[in-house]
Amino acid sequence: MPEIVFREALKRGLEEALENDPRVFMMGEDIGAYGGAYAVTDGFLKKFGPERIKDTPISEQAFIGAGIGAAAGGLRPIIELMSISFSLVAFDQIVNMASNLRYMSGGQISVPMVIRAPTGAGVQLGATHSHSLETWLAEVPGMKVVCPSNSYDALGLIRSAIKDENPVFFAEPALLYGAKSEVPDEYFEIEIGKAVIARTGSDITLVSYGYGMRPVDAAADRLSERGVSAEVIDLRSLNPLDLDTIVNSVQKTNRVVVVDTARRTGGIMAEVAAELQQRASEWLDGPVMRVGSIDVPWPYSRGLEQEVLTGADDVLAAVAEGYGL
Amino acid sequence: MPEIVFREALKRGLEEALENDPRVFMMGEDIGAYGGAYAVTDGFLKKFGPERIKDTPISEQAFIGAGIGAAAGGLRPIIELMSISFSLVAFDQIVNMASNLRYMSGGQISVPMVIRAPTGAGVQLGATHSHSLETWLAEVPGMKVVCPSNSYDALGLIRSAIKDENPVFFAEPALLYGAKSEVPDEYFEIEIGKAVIARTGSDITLVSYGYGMRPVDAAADRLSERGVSAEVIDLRSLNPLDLDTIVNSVQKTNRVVVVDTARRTGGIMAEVAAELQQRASEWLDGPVMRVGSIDVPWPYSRGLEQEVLTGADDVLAAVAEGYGL
Amino acid sequence: MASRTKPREKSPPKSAKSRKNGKGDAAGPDAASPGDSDARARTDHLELFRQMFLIRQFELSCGENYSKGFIRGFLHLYIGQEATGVGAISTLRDDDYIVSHYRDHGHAIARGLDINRTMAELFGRSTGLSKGKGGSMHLFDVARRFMGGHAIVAAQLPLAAGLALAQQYKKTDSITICFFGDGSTNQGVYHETLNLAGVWKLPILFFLENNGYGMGSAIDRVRAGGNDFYPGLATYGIPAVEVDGMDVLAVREATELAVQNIRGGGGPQFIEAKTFRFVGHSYADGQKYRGREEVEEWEERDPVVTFPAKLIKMGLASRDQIDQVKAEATAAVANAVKFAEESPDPDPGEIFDDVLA
Amino acid sequence: MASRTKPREKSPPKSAKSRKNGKGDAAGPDAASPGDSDARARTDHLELFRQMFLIRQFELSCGENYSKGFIRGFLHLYIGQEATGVGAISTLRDDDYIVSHYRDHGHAIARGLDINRTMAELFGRSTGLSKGKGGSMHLFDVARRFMGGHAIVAAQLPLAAGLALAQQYKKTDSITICFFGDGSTNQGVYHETLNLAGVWKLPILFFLENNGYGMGSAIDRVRAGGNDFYPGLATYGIPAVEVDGMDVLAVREATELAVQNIRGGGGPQFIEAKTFRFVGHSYADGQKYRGREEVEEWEERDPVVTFPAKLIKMGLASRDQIDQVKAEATAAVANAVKFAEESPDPDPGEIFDDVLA
Ligand SMILES: Cc1ncc(C[n+]2csc(CCOP(=O)(O)OP(=O)(O)O)c2C)c(N)n1
Ligand SMILES: Cc1ncc(C[n+]2csc(CCOP(=O)(O)OP(=O)(O)O)c2C)c(N)n1
Ligand SMILES: [Mg+2]
Ligand SMILES: [Mg+2]
Repeated sequence: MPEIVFREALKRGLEEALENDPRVFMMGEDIGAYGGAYAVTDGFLKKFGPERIKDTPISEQAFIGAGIGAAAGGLRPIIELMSISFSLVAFDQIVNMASNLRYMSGGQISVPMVIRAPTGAGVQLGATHSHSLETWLAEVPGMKVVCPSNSYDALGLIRSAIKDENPVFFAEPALLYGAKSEVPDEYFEIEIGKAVIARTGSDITLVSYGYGMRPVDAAADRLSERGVSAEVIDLRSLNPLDLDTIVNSVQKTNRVVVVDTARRTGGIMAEVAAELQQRASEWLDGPVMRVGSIDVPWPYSRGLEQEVLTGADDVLAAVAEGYGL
Repeated sequence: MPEIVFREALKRGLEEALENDPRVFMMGEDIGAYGGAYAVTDGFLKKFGPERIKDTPISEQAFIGAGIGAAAGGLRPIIELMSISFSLVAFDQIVNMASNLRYMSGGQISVPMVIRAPTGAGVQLGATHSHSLETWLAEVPGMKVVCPSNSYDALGLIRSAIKDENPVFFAEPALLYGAKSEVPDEYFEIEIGKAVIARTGSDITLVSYGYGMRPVDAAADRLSERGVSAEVIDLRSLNPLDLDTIVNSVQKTNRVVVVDTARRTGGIMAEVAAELQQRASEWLDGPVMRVGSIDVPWPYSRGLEQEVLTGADDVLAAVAEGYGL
Repeated sequence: MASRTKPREKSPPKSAKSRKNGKGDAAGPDAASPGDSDARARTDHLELFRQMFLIRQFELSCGENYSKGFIRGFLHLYIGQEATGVGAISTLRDDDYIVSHYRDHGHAIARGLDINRTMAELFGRSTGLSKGKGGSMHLFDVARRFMGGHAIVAAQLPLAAGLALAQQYKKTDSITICFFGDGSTNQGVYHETLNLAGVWKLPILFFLENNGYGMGSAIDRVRAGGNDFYPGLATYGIPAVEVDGMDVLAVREATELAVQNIRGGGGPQFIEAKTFRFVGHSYADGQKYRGREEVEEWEERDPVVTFPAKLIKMGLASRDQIDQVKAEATAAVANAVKFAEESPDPDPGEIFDDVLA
Repeated sequence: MASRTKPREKSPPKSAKSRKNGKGDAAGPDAASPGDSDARARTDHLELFRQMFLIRQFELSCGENYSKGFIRGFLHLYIGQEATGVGAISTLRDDDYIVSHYRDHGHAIARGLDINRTMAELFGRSTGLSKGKGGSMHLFDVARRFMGGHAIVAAQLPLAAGLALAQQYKKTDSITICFFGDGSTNQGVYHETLNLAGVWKLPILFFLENNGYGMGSAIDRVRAGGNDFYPGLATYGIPAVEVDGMDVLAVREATELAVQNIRGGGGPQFIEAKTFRFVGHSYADGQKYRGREEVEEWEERDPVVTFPAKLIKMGLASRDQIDQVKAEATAAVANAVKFAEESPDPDPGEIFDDVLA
């Protein structure tokens, strides 16, 4: 199968949608003339024109809110945030408007909008720019939240996200834009709300998503060197959350470690752990082990940041502590 | 002991601080001429004057940000938000500025600021106005988060919060402003970060905070009628989180149900559950049962809202399901 | 009552028309030319009155039913501001969007939303506009392009800009009108939205209902520019006019002109209507922040009283007609309350509906 | 280079002084009166040059060390804007606060922050200003009242207002200066803060460094008012002047006047310095959005080149003096890099420090 980088996969999905659906347009800071902070929309302005590739002022509240309105008015806006950290200045529009309109109107309003944003730490941007806010947004009813970890999922999920009748928050691990992986030429979509078993195994289940798949993969490799067979699950979708896939796996392995590169406290992995221990307690040989980055603001210095960031060693330590493997 | 309402307890604490510390001042919408949306600051403008009781424009970003600056500049601002839901328009200032400044400056900056806000659903304000955002804010390193459930704790915690050198988010359950309980005349403080055993018991531990103490108390009463002795823990502080108190209790009772009137998914009780099952698994006779409000935007209608809101019946159901009591 | 539509900076002085008419009105009945008073005008005028009176009756009834505990949560009444919403909305087409804030009953009724379903919504009943899920602050009727009812101050502005963007994108000539209060102009998102509308030349009418107070805060205590919004608008290149919000005809004319300019591709426009709420901010408000005299002064200009008096004086309506309108509106509101009372509460199972599509 | 401090709406025309001097400068050396050139002025001028040159060298070195991978994250250089920060900050007292954004190295150096510790911060070393925890966008030195380095666009404005509020509350006559870019004026919090400062008459100087672009967005593509910020300011009652940001003396004079007015209790003031960054927004920027000619045009006005030339021409400095300043600055920066390189990385244990007091 041909390999493409994550950025290209996204680009392909966005381009298709712009070509096939005249209701689709994009808004964001510097997505046009500049070509996008992470170059995902490079060339789009020339190809689709300024009506459909809209450079916005640095006004996240206004253009996210305008996306909500445009969606309610029959269009299918795709909004790019330069960083998920900047969603904080527009949290009210996302949490209170996009997600609540349908319910508050008794089902009268649909908001088929996609908000895309690079997420996560690891590139030394410091405390203000390194958030993984998908873990909060995943708790908001009325919105879907996805986060792909490879090019295949990125393409399959962006296609589904754009077709979805609901607001979809699409988190893109900033560290992965240049990562290559296989993507078939044939058309496919990925259903939002389904986790995937990235690697089958029998001894222990490792769960993560997004950039967290990196330390998990590395840990699984090292476990396999020791003869421990890890089943690896990539959530892909944080809301809806596919707990069934995890529970099924745990029924087989009787062991589980949930891993996030976001901070350990709270977030989606607290939810997964809390839910799993309730729903899968009879099959578990030990507690649901939880691994995440250290609970401090993100430091700039490379050494400190790498220390804070969840790594394969942290995963292995949890496997050992929880299950003696 | 004399009984006073929650609102009066807060008022007493604020008044003391304004009287004793010239660096203390207050800012917020309509805290002056109007007397405060929930009348906590009624009479303050007259007593302390407009320099210290500052009515602000409807500009949450600006006045919370100005609070941060004033704190960094040596004052001790107390900010009132009309509703915790409105913190969403200023989330960047709270999450990215107040909480990160100390770390990013390598310890050079302190932000001794208190943000007070009514929290929670239950008064039919609908989806935009019924958030319990303390559960998110509790995950942010660099800030403390407290939420009292009675007049005694309200007074003891507001005193400590104002003296704290860190930003403290002080969530006040909107449904409790008029609730009466005992408060001694003698001076006391409550250390932030300590849970309290609100009721001792031996058969099961029930954990909650804020308005969640109501259904928990009612459930404990009903359990006791059936001869089941519940130990009830009020977290009071969500960050720092006092897990030791819970673990100690669970070592005795071997059973635990964690309860929130915020939505069930995510939030602080997912954290408590995830952590407890890891730290107390050897003492637990079953899974950590978790109870919260239904995961939908808050509906307006009284019937629907009450149905969504966690009640004593939900707590009892969890006790029965998890431990057969 | 004098109509004072005065043109301001950057605003093309096309408001000459409304100024002229304003003067005509101010000069009293003898100045009215019989040529104006054709049958259509009579019906129009009576219809404007009908709407204003209906809103007033509706709001009074809401207050009553709030005291009784049938309506709960926050209740913000439109009493005193009727001429504003009615005058403005009367100029719109069916394909135009309306966006409002939490003080939305007046806008809803002026748009012709079913008052039975509106009242039922306030009662939290399943027959309500939003099946009881929205309440007073969150009224919606998408079929009538009434896009809410929004309770976070100024949060509705970018939504409105987005609806206008959709209209522009689809190359229609429909427009969006967005209502907000004076206090809202201190929210950052207000400025962000005005700028966006200015940059993209969106077909949107920003309609400021300046009732002088944001809750308990007199606007000049919390706004550096006090009551003068115009220099700020100039920076966004948005033409703006001021109009007497107690004069339904003046509001209608100013709005008509603005809407016409927008439909013609002129980009965003701004109207400030000077108005007043005769009651508290919400039902809980003790109004400690203002004196009774100020309220009484404004009450003398009550459009629900002065407008019918003027119509009668000018021979544009008979006292009987007015009385009949009043009787019908009163009955309609009573009926709406009955409808709401008799409607069932939502079924608990409905909790899970409408979260996702 | 002509100094173009022109008074604008609502701004008291006290800028006459700077306009006059501006003209003097524009007229060339023959217009300079020998009376100006006393020893203090010489030192002053040389000091201004020293700072500008030091910043330039520092920034060039940062670029180099970014390519080498010693500095990481986002790196926003101040190259081209040196006259602005240096001119403005030279007017301040030790007890005044300075608040900056992510393009903060120039402001930091102009304030006299230790360049060794500044460079060490960019290298992420434990000897850095923030012990390596802040990085390029988050420089702090509270002892010098340099209050950051803030990376969320416009988020620093209310912080600055709060510092000014503390100064006002304590009844000092110190002031706060807050730097920000043209693109930042589209953030809601900018407007909220200007209004707050206007209502409360805070002792704050809003200093706009208008370099014509917010990242890749030319200001007139994203701002309805284009390059004209003044009508918007009038609404907040904040006096404002425009100054040539490439002319360090003009900037200094305009700032001096504004600071004086603020200290005198005049409330907030606003300065717009027209300037330009000669390099990309950040180190990653390919500058596809603008032509090379535009950059070259501005480069002709490079203050680091034109200012020393002028000093020499006017007899205010000798070529030797200039060369010596250059040599010293170059050595100082080399030394700072050496200091940073040789400094230890933070100990992993430090991760847990500085979260809470
Ligand atoms: C962001 C936010 N802050 C505060 C409030 C509380 N609040 C509701 S209405 C209001 C006053 C708004 O005044 P104005 O915009 O003048 O409208 P009016 O009520 O006068 O019609 C306030 C402060 C809110 N709903 N949202
Ligand atoms: C809220 C927010 N949105 C977007 C960004 C990304 N960003 C950083 S700097 C910048 C451009 C700012 O331009 P301007 O204010 O003119 O300052 P300049 O960089 O020109 O000095 C942008 C869009 C950010 N840091 N914060
Ligand atoms: Mg108002
Ligand atoms: Mg700029």
